[in-house]
Amino acid sequence: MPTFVMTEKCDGCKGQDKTACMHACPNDLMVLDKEKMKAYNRHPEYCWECLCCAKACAQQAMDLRGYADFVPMGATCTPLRGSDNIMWTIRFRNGMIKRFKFPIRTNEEGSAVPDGGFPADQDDLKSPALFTEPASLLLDEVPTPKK
Amino acid sequence: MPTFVMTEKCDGCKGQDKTACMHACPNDLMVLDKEKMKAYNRHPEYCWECLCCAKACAQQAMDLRGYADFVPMGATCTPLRGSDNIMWTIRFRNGMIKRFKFPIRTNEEGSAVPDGGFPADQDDLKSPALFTEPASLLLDEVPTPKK
Amino acid sequence: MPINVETVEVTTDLLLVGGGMSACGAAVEASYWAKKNGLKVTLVDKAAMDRSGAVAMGLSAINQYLGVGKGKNTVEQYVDYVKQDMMGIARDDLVYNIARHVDGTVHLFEKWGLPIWKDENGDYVNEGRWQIMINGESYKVIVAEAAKNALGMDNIYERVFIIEPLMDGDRVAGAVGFSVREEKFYVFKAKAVMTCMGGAVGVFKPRSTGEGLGRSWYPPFSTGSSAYFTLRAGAEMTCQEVRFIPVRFKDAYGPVGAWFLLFKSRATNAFGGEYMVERKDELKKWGPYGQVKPIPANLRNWLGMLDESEGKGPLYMRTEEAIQKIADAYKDDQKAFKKKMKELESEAWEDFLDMTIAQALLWAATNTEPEKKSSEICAAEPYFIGSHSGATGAWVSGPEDIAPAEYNWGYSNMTTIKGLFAVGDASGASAHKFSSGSCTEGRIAAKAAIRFIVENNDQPNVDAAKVEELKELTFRPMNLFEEHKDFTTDPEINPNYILPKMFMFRIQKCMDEYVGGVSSNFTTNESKLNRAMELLEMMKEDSEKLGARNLHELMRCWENIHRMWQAESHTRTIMARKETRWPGYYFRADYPTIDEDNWKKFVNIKWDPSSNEWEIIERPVIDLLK
Amino acid sequence: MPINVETVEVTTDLLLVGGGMSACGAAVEASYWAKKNGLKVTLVDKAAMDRSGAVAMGLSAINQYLGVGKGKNTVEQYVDYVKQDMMGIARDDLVYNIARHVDGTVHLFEKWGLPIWKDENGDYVNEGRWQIMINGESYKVIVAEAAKNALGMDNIYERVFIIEPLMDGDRVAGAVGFSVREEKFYVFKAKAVMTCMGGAVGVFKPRSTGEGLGRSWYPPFSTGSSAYFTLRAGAEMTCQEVRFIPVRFKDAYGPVGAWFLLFKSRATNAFGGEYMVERKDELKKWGPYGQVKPIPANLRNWLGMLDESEGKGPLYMRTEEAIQKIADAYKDDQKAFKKKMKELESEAWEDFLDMTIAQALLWAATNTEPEKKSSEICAAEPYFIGSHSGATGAWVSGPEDIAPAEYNWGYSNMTTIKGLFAVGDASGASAHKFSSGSCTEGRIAAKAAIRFIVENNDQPNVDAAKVEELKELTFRPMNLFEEHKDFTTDPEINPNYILPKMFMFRIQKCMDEYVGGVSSNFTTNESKLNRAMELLEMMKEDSEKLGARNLHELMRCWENIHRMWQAESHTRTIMARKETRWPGYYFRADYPTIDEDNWKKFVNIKWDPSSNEWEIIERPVIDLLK
Ligand SMILES: Cc1cc2c(cc1C)N(S(=O)(=O)O)[C@@H]1C(=O)NC(=O)N=C1N2C[C@H](O)[C@H](O)[C@H](O)COP(=O)(O)OP(=O)(O)OC[C@H]1O[C@@H](n2cnc3c(N)ncnc32)[C@H](O)[C@@H]1O
Ligand SMILES: Cc1cc2c(cc1C)N(S(=O)(=O)O)[C@@H]1C(=O)NC(=O)N=C1N2C[C@H](O)[C@H](O)[C@H](O)COP(=O)(O)OP(=O)(O)OC[C@H]1O[C@@H](n2cnc3c(N)ncnc32)[C@H](O)[C@@H]1O
Ligand SMILES: Nc1ncnc2c1ncn2[C@@H]1O[C@H](COP(=O)(O)O)[C@@H](O)[C@H]1O
Ligand SMILES: Nc1ncnc2c1ncn2[C@@H]1O[C@H](COP(=O)(O)O)[C@@H](O)[C@H]1O
Ligand SMILES: Nc1ncnc2c1ncn2[C@@H]1O[C@H](COP(=O)(O)O)[C@@H](O)[C@H]1O
Ligand code: SF4
Ligand code: SF4
Ligand code: SF4
Ligand code: SF4
Ligand code: NA
Repeated sequence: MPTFVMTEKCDGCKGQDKTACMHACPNDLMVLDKEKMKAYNRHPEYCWECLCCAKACAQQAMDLRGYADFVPMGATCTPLRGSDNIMWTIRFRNGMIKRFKFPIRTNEEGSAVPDGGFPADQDDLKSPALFTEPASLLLDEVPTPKK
Repeated sequence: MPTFVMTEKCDGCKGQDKTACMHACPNDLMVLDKEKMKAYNRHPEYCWECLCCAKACAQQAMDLRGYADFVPMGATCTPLRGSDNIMWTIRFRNGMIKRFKFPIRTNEEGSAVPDGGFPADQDDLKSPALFTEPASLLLDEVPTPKK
Repeated sequence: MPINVETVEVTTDLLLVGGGMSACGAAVEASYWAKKNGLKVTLVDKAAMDRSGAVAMGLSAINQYLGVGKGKNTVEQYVDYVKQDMMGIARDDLVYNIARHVDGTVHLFEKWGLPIWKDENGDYVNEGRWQIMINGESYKVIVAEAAKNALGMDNIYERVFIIEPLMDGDRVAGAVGFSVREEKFYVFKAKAVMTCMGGAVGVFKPRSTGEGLGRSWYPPFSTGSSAYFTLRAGAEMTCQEVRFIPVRFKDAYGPVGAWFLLFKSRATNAFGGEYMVERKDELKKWGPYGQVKPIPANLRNWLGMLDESEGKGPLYMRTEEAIQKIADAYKDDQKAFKKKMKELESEAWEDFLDMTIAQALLWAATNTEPEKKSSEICAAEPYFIGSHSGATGAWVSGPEDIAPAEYNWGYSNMTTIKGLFAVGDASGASAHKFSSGSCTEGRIAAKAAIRFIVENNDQPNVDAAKVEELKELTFRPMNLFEEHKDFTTDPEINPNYILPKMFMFRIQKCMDEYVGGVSSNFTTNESKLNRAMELLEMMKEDSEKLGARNLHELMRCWENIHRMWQAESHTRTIMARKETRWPGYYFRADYPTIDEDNWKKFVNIKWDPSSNEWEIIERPVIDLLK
Repeated sequence: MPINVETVEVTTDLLLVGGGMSACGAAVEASYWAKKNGLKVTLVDKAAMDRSGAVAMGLSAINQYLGVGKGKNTVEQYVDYVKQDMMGIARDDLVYNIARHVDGTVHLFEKWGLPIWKDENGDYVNEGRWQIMINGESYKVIVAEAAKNALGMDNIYERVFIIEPLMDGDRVAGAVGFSVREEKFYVFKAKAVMTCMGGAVGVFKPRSTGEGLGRSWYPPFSTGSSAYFTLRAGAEMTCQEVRFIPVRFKDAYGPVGAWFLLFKSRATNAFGGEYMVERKDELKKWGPYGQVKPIPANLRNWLGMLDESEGKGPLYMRTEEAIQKIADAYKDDQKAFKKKMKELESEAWEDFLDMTIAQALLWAATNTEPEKKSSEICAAEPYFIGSHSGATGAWVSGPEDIAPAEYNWGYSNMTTIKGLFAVGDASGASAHKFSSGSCTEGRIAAKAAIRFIVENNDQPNVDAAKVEELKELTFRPMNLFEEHKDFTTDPEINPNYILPKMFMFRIQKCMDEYVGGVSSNFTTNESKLNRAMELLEMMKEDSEKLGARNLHELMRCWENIHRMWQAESHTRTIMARKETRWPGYYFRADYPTIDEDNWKKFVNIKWDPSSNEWEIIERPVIDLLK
């Protein structure tokens, strides 16, 4: 199936109004059970297995178990997402383990500048040039069709 | 969907150990919620819409609403099963009503005699004749292949 | 075992497993002979007998009635009909045996209280040549009543789900199961056991996959227990490839028999064409069977499917045309016409209200009045049922006085396992027995089983350790669930077990896609079958991780294990038969034609409990009537 | 209204509805121009922007990058590629406009922190001619960061689900929606509104119908809100018949791009045959489009589907062969070979881990090492997405400097409704924009929208009574549920309302069976389409009886109403186009060939809010580059 929450590891994000997993899920599936202070995936059948929730959980309290209606049991695929890379641990059904590490960004979180440092000095609302253009195109002007 | 129980009408078969609907369901779907003393269909997706439950309910507390995933809403098909006939009230989606009445048995409940009154005097375990035969066949002997 | 389960032991002589049409026939017959011989008969059913099995809702026709005693048909004619309808693959001895007794059973039904339609002369009203009309809402209630009256309620265990056979070497010794109402493990010890647990539905993905999942033609509570039980005993199975796919009213699966036979309706495609007429030539490809009348059920399917594949669907049952045509005879008398129309309308509705209420509701929900508007029909998903126009089931001995040596090893309807009998959907190669024939077959086998007991009257040995092991196995899903449920915050998503509903979907998806279900247009080939086997292998391993939250769900777990075994024996057998013999049921794209020279034979299969290996066994088709 | 709902009013200048790739581009661009002109920009998303929309999981490639500034391709070449790939039906002006700007957007991505693969010369690594490789796990996080930094969080409303547009006569005036976290009704009033709510998934029945329902290639949270929003405003829609069916790794829907383009893998059938080679002749039937390179996506599908229909499946991606072939170049140096194999293995896994984790898990769960064993591929179910190789979306104005008069009514990407813009999946006839092109289109439209506001700078009128009516409508499912829930003992089975999951299944079953989904082999005809319309009509009536137990389920209700409208406009448009132009996407059995003479044109459709009537409008395809 989809993602699940390990009872012992989840601390309900210490009762914050918005837990990390709830915040992340693009499909609004994660819910905090306020009585138990534990999160759960409210509708496995709508889960995309995108792991946005699991990647966001600081407690590593979430993991994935493939859709029960077609994925054989016993494999895992666990992310550990850091500030500039992500590490994956893949366990095969037969027990084999593989690990992979990939970069995820080249700069510090939060530091994306909208104009990307390109000169943003466009002024003409009617011209086809966007605000970073033509510089960001690495051209002198915005192309128009050659007929 | 499948059958449902009307909250107000169900009396939980007065708390008997086996309610009529539970007793009847060939798929073990009807359950009595003992706290509320009300029955419910525990798994609509396995319901065959055979109405064995509804026909058995003395309170007329059950009815049918077609499988929600392909039956348009608003129609009903309600049985009233008596000792020798059954009456059906069919309401169309457009409001039209039709009623039908059919016989269900020709004798009194409980009165089925295994040998059906045919002479049951067979004695030979090795012969092909069953215990009511050949009389019940309306023949003088059990047929064998003509080659 | 963490959960606290009591063991209940029941010792008997003949154990009837199941309480449907065939079991009721067996109960009635066995009671008579048991009494004569001082033996005990016990019946166990997972549901309550008056409403258990395929006839729970009722039926509107009895599909096997010959009228031999009334001079209407001969037994030989029926055998010929069945043999042709099954594309040449049937056991003449078995079909004959049922057919020669069936009328008597129907006459009993009438005595028991079943209303059978009569014409002005007091004769039964025929639907078709072999079918008669009934007011069958209480059909099962009535038949079960006779069975209960014969057996006595003390000998009946309801709501006990049977899992496995108990064995004593090569002889059956009983069966184990559990109550779905109390935490009780049942151990039935018997000298002979009869499998009457019906067919298998839900092995293939149904067309409706939401809430309407439960709306199959054959009931969702036919879950392959018969096949599992006989396979696990080590019995040889036959015709495991001969699934049944009925054409049915679309979505609610209303049967077509009354429409085709009684009302004589045509079926046409979206362009008004009649596939049974336009595709006549196609029939030539399918050996002698394409030339018989009635055209075999699978070939009728096939012609319609060809239309569908070419995008000529929907197919329609032309109900309005059929009704109008019948009423036309009265058109000069307004009053008679109106009366006839009312009568026909009532008959049309009763047909469904008696056996497929959902279809009646669907008419109402779509504002469909059958006398005014056609309804769509289409091929259902594949079912396993030895009693209708499919033939899956155990390979059983034929009757001494008819069966040739190859088909006869002692007692009628005994499987290849000593003391283990199979009837109704549970016995193979004897299609077209239906409700009446199944009940009749139960009677035949019951008499043979009593004889077997009389002639083998020792109580088989049951290994106590084995029983303990089976008990452990039976409740494993509940224990597994208890052990692991708290690991995750939602018991539905837990890597340590799989709940039965998703396990069922897993079987269904595999079968649908690789073994020729709806979404693969009923087509398969060796590569697909091999892939199915790989997936089934993993499923079998994972079935040990089934989890159950309660007794009801425990039943669902076991039902799906049963389905899985039916799936496997089906897949293996389709693989072994290297031809396409039943287009309309399935098509092997790698062997797309019928091959009378090499494959006019049975392809049987057997699982060996000691080696855990499967074996394919070819058996001859012997024509007894030619 | 029994439940107590607060109304929150937000007045702004430009409202961006959605927070995905196109909305983020729009946010970045609009912020710049808005600041210059003293205007306010507000964005509303049903999820949280860093992980919302189709790129939530990440991507492993950017599929539109031309490298014009680096002299690699011309914009004209891209337009030609797209036009051919779409079987001649595309808007050159729109495709051109996106293509001329897209490189700049990709360069911004790199500056924002996105790791793009580089070769030894520091050049981007191409996957195919137009595609470049990225380490894209955080692609959306990074792009959303730039958008948030541009807009400021004060101008962003997350977890607000938008339902309907607000109108002032023929001009859009805002949008209404509700919070899925608190009982709040949102009324956004704006001078211009941009629809960026992505595509539609779940309109057709998916191949997996159990728990794996959520495992679609495109996300299950793309629910047709864009199409609904523009339709309900009365905007003209285009290419509503041009659904997209991608070929994907079977079951987990892993994309094939990296395998076909980067690894240069072959696809073969169960018999080892290569359908792209063996079926070359079939391409001749499909006009000039069968002869171009690359062969159009739908025709690639079609050739594979023909194999499947003939029972030659499964189809396999020959991963092991492809990897071995690449590594072979290193085979004389054991160490280099090993290193290359490790590298290829890591690339293969990253491809899925970056965008389809479920596929990586499926490999592990089936013990599949891609360098050792092939994986099955198959056609997915139909999706509605204007940004990949499908073209559904709103009919929008082209750029002033390129578009001919027929395609130009003012502002770039403005729909036929004043002030209403559409981008990304929401705009039609401009396929192959993908993530980068969608973001770029957002930027283009944002600039145009600001200009529109500057030139039409009055706040449209919003009728307070209409707002109240919409509020009532919005929460009706919750009120209906509250009112009736106690009538039955189980809130899931109640005749007074329908819960959204079953309603979704109802849409999917109808579309699957009648409008050419998986189980009807992507084939339809007029009779089937008519039946679909009848069923959709009843669905529309029944949608007024949707019930919701909570705010989350209320969102599900509305998502399905949105899907239903996408279903209807699709069905109507397929009906109107009387030819088969995109075999592999759908096949009209009653018009089985392409008809260049009569149907090389757009078949647009429009719903009129005042008359509640639908209208089909034919529009010319104008070639700008020849
Ligand atoms: C569902 C259905 C069935 C039919 C029809 C329409 C419809 C809608 N049609 S028409 O389409 O042609 O219209 C036919 C018709 O009109 N006329 C006719 O004669 N027969 C028809 N059938 C076929 C007959 O019903 C069928 O041939 C017989 O019922 C077969 O009898 P049998 O083989 O005994 O099976 P069963 O289903 O009746 O009984 C099974 C029993 O086993 C129990 N059971 C199952 N698993 C068990 C387990 N693990 N443990 C304990 N008990 C466990 C069940 O509870 C039940 O008691
Ligand atoms: C899922 C997926 C997508 C792609 C791919 C693989 C996979 C597995 N592939 S490959 O297959 O080729 O491999 C591509 C690839 O590698 N490279 C590439 O460039 N693009 C690929 N896509 C396509 C792009 O992702 C796609 O073109 C763009 O994302 C389209 O952008 P846009 O049109 O903006 O849609 P969106 O999904 O990003 O955003 C939608 C937003 O709307 C919100 N929303 C939706 N409904 C709403 C409502 N009612 N109210 C409020 N908000 C509401 C969403 O939350 C979201 O913010
Ligand atoms: N078109 C047909 N021709 C001959 N027999 C049929 C036809 N349709 C149904 N039957 C028979 O009618 C009975 C009921 O059929 P069904 O409703 O299909 O289960 C069975 O005996 C079928 O074999
Ligand atoms: N125990 C049995 N199981 C299955 N078939 C048997 C059995 N005994 C006899 N037969 C049948 O009799 C034929 C000859 O069997 P045998 O004499 O055992 O070689 C076989 O082809 C079977 O059809
Ligand atoms: N066989 C192919 N030939 C040409 N282009 C392809 C092929 N397969 C995929 N693509 C392109 O590669 C990109 C990713 O494809 P996909 O993974 O199918 O979404 C898209 O731009 C596709 O059009
Ligand atoms: S993010 Fe992790 S710790 Fe926080 S509520 Fe979710 S599962 Fe629990
Ligand atoms: S895996 Fe994705 S869709 Fe599933 S719960 Fe987590 S965030 Fe939501
Ligand atoms: S039979 Fe009727 S009254 Fe009795 S428990 Fe069932 S629904 Fe309630
Ligand atoms: S309709 Fe039939 S299957 Fe459904 S709950 Fe009632 S008795 Fe059970
Ligand atoms: Na198909």
